Amino acid sequence: MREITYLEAVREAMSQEMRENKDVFILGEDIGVYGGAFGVTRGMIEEFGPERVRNTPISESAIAGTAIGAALTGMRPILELQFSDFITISMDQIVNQAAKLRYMYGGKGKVPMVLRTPAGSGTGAAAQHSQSLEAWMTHIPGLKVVQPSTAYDVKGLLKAAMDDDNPVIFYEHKLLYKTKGDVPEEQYSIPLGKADIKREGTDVTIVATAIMVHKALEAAAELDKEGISIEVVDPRTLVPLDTDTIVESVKKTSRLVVVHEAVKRGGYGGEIASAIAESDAFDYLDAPIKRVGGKAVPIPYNPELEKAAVPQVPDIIEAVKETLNKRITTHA
Amino acid sequence: MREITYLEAVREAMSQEMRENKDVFILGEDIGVYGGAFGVTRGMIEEFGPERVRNTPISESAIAGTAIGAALTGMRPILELQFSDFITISMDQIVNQAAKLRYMYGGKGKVPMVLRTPAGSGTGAAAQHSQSLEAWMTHIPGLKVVQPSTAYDVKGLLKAAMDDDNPVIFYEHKLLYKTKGDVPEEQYSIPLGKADIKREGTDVTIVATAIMVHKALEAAAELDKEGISIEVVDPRTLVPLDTDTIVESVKKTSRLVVVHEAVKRGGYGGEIASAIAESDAFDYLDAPIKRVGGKAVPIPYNPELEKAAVPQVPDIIEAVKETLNKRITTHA
Amino acid sequence: MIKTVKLPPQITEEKLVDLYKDMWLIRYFDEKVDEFFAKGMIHGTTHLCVGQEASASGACAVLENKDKITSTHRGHGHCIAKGAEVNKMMAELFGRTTGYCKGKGGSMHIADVDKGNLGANGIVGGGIPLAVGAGLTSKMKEEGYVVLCFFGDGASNEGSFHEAINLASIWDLPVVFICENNQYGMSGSVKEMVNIENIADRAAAYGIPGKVVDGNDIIDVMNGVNEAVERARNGQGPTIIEAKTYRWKGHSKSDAKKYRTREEEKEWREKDPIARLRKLLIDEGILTEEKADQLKQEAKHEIESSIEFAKNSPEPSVDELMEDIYA
Amino acid sequence: MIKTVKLPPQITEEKLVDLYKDMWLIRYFDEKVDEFFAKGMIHGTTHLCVGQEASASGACAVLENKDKITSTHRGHGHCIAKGAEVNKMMAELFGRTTGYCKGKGGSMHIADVDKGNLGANGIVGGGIPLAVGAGLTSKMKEEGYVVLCFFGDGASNEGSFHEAINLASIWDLPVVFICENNQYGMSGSVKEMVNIENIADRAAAYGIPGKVVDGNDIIDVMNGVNEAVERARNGQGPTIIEAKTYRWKGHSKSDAKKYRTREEEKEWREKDPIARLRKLLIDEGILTEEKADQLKQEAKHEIESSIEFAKNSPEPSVDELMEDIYA
Ligand SMILES: Cc1ncc(C[n+]2csc(CCOP(=O)(O)OP(=O)(O)O)c2C)c(N)n1
Ligand SMILES: Cc1ncc(C[n+]2csc(CCOP(=O)(O)OP(=O)(O)O)c2C)c(N)n1
Ligand SMILES: [Mg+2]
Ligand SMILES: [Mg+2]
Repeated sequence: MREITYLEAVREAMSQEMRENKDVFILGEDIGVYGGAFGVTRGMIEEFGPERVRNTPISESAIAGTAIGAALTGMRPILELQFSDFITISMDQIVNQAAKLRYMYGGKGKVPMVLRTPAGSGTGAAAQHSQSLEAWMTHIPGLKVVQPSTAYDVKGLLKAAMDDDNPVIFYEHKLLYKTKGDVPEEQYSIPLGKADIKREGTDVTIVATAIMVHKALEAAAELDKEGISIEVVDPRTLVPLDTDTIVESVKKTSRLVVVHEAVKRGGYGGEIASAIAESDAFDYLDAPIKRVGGKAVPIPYNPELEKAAVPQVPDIIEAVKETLNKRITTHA
Repeated sequence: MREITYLEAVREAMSQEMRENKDVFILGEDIGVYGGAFGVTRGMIEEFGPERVRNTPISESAIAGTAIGAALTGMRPILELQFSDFITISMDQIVNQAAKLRYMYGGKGKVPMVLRTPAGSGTGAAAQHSQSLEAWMTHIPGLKVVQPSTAYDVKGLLKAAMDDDNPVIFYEHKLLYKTKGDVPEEQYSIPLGKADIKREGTDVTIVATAIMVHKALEAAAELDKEGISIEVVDPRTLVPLDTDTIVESVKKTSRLVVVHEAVKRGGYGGEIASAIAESDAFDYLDAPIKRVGGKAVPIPYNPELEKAAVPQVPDIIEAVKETLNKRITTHA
Repeated sequence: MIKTVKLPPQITEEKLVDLYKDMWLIRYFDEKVDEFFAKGMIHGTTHLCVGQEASASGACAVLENKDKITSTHRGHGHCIAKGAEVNKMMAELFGRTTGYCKGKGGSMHIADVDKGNLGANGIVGGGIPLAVGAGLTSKMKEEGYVVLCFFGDGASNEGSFHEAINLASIWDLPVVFICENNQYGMSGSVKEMVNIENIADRAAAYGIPGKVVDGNDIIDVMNGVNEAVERARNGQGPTIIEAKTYRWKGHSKSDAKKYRTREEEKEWREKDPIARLRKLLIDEGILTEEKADQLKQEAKHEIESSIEFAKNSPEPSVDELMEDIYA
Repeated sequence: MIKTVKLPPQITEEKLVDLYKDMWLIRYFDEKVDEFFAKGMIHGTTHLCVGQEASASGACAVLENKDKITSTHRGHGHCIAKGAEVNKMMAELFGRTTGYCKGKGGSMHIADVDKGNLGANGIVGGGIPLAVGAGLTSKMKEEGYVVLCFFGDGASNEGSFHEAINLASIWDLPVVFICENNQYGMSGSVKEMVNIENIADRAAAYGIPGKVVDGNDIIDVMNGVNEAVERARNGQGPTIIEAKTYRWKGHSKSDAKKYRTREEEKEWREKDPIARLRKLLIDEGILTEEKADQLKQEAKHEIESSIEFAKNSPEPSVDELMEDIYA
């Protein structure tokens, strides 16, 4: 199959959809001739024109509200938020409007929009441009939250997000933009709420999101050398969360490590870990569930500090080993 | 001791501090002659004048930023955010500025401010005025997060928050404003990061926050009739979290139920549950940790629906019983 | 034909008579709601627009059916003016399944998306960007409708006001921004909270027209808004209209009104917008005193029967809690 | 004494000479940073103000030591103009412990709170409310200082701009809002993103003075800002100053500059603010060509030695990661 990058997969998913459906358009800062801060929309204004690839002023609240208002009245906007950290400025529109309008209106109206935004650290952009704030969105009824890790997943999940009649927050990881993968040329859809087993294994389940899927796979390859067999589950969508797939995996492996880049404290790892602990997988657990997440620190500028702030392969390996060394002891 | 309401305790804590320290002032919407949406600042402008009890325009981003800028330059502002739902508009200032400035500046500057805000449902104000969004704040390094449940705690915790040199988000619960308790007249401080055991017990630990402390106590009283002894732990501050006290309690009871009003999905209950599961209390657990939280729905207007959206006493009782009926079975 | 005042061409004498009755509908609706809140018969909170009927009615009067509005927390008047059924509104306030939002939204969230009422909003300034989005749809789909965006003087200090109007101005969107300046936010007076005389002057920041109208004179409101709607419909972009008016009641259910004087209230009550239209209609010979009283009575009865409707409607069952979240 | 131009009274000939050198410091600093980024020797991203030196230098020149500034993502010039040490700035860009932020902040977060530089900001418009807060402190503590708040044309479309200036205007705070209108945001031109000619005209929305100055003429900048600073210091409240200028380089490290023409760039390069001051100083007989060249060389050497300083400074140890979060 043809290989393209994660970034190209985003662009292709949007372009194909825009060719099919004239209600779909993009708006955002510098998405026109500049092609967006990361180049995702490069070439799109040339194909679709400035009416459908709308360069906006720097006003994240208005952009979000405009997208929502347009969605409510029959368009299907895609909003590119330049950095996911800036959702802080769109927050009222996303959380108090997009997520709630339909419910507050007693089931009338709908808000079919996708907010795409690059998240994560690793580019040296420091504390205000490097956050992973997806947990905020998972807490808000009315939103769906997607976090793809591969080019293949990006294309299929973005299609599903664009087809969805609800507001979908779609997190792209900056460091994944250049990663490549096999991606079909035609449109295809990956249902929201379906996890993917990125590697099968029998000893420990790692649930990892976004870039941590790749770090987990690296860790798994290392551990394999020591005869430890890791299963890597990528939830792909945080809301809805495919607990079933995780539960099945844990029933098989009896051990669970949850990894995300976001700050561990108050991160979505707590949700995943607790949901599994509350499920019938609990009885199969041979060790406490372990979370690996970012340290409780703003992302620093210096590259070595920056790396130290978020989980790296050795941290995952260590967590797996700790989990393996720990057995549940009951004093019951 | 003298009894006053939770609301009066907030006001007294502020007033006493403002008499002591001229750098302390309040700003917010309608906090002047109106006395604030809930009447918390009533009478204060008469005592302290409009320079120190500053009525602001309806502009939550500017108010927050102004408080932060003032704090950074030597004042100690208290910001009253009229409803905690409006933090969505202050979000950039709180999260990208207040929480991070000191770190980004390499440890220079400090932001001694308290953002006080009423949270929670139960007033029929519907989806945009009833949320419990404290989990967002707990996820942000650089902030402290306080959630008092009693008049006594309010006064002491607010004193500690005002004395703290960091931005503190102080959640007041609307339905608690009128509750009364014994409160010393003089100033006193309850350290941030110190949980309080609101009821001692031996069978199950309930960790509950804000209004859920009271519902947990009601549930405990009910359960007591059936001979079930409940320990109710009130963390009081979410960040820093006093894990030690919870761990000790769980070591004693071997069972843990975590209760908050906020939506369960992505709520801070996941953090508490996971932190305890990761601690050495894990080995003492006789049943999986159970969370009780709000349903994943915007808060509806109709009073019966509104109640059904958040945990009530029977839900807590049920969770306790489930926990008691469940034993850890190891197949190891 | 009316002689003493100029009117937008589409406003007939019959329409004026209807408006007279609609203003009474608005007033009686809110008077009743006030009463029920005071008695604790309705849950939650509410914001009444008694005294402000002319800005709601006048602004919506010049719209076509296909045009849309966005409203605010103080939205009952806008709803009625845009043609909402008072039964469904009252039922909503009573939290019943027959309400506009099936009891899930309440006073601050009444919407009728299909009929072009894109909803009240509990967030001050929250609806302004939504209106811009609806305007964008109109433009992109060439639907020819105009969006009338209501907001208060207080809302004009929110960032959303600035961002959204800037966006509408550069894209020439068919949106009319109508600021109902009732002199106060909750308690903050516009004199204290804004350093200029007219909110409409903020239009200068966006290179669009800004116009002040007498918000207690429905005729002035209609003319001002109509001109703006025409501009918008012709693709000439947005306008800010400021309707100077006053709310007779407190901000919401509990308000000691310490921030203003009883004299000021009295002055404004003398500018009653309904009495003003009544006088015009009678002076012009369009209505007799009797006919005017009769319309007023009809309005009163409609509101009373809406209360019956609401009271007799079923409460939602708890099973409905988790419905209507996702489409 | 200078004859051909009017100057703020506190600006001496010596000060002008210093400013000439400072503008070179700014330019060389950013030229070097550009080079290092191109070579991959510095991490992250950066925003250069080459071509905009006069607005930074001119605005800060009229300040007293106790006055404060807030800066932006494009902040190196503001820092230097407010008296920062280039060694510590360069060290910060190299991520070293000797940098202003111990390597934790980088280009977008350089601050020197004690000396009155309240910090650059990675959030467009994010610093504007902070400046208002600092102005409030000055007023409440009667400290007599003025806050100079830098932001870009693009930032003037953010809600924070509107909310913050409104607040400053009603409280008469001692803040001077200085918009460096370099014609573009990242790629969005002010012509497309704003429907008016001058950002300064937005002052009308707040009832405060708004003034346009030639941002490439340090004298014009100084006079305009000085007047505003005097007003602020006298308790007469805030002013918006718009300095029209141009950034010579791309927005940040990677920018194909497709949104503007090479001709336009050339036109603006001809308005080089440094050359302009140089000409004035030489015409006025304050500097000779030789002395001017010598100052330029000195600036260059200072930047070069700052690079040595930075390179020889230690990297932070990972142990420092968790320090400096809480006070
Ligand atoms: C973002 C936000 N801030 C504050 C409030 C609380 N609040 C509700 S109405 C109101 C006053 C609004 O004033 P204005 O815009 O003039 O409208 P009016 O009430 O006068 O009709 C306030 C402060 C809110 N609902 N939303
Ligand atoms: C809130 C926010 N939105 C977007 C960005 C990305 N961004 C950084 S600089 C910039 C352009 C800013 O334009 P302007 O204010 O004119 O300043 P200039 O870069 O021209 O100096 C943009 C869009 C950001 N950093 N913050
Ligand atoms: Mg008002
Ligand atoms: Mg610019």
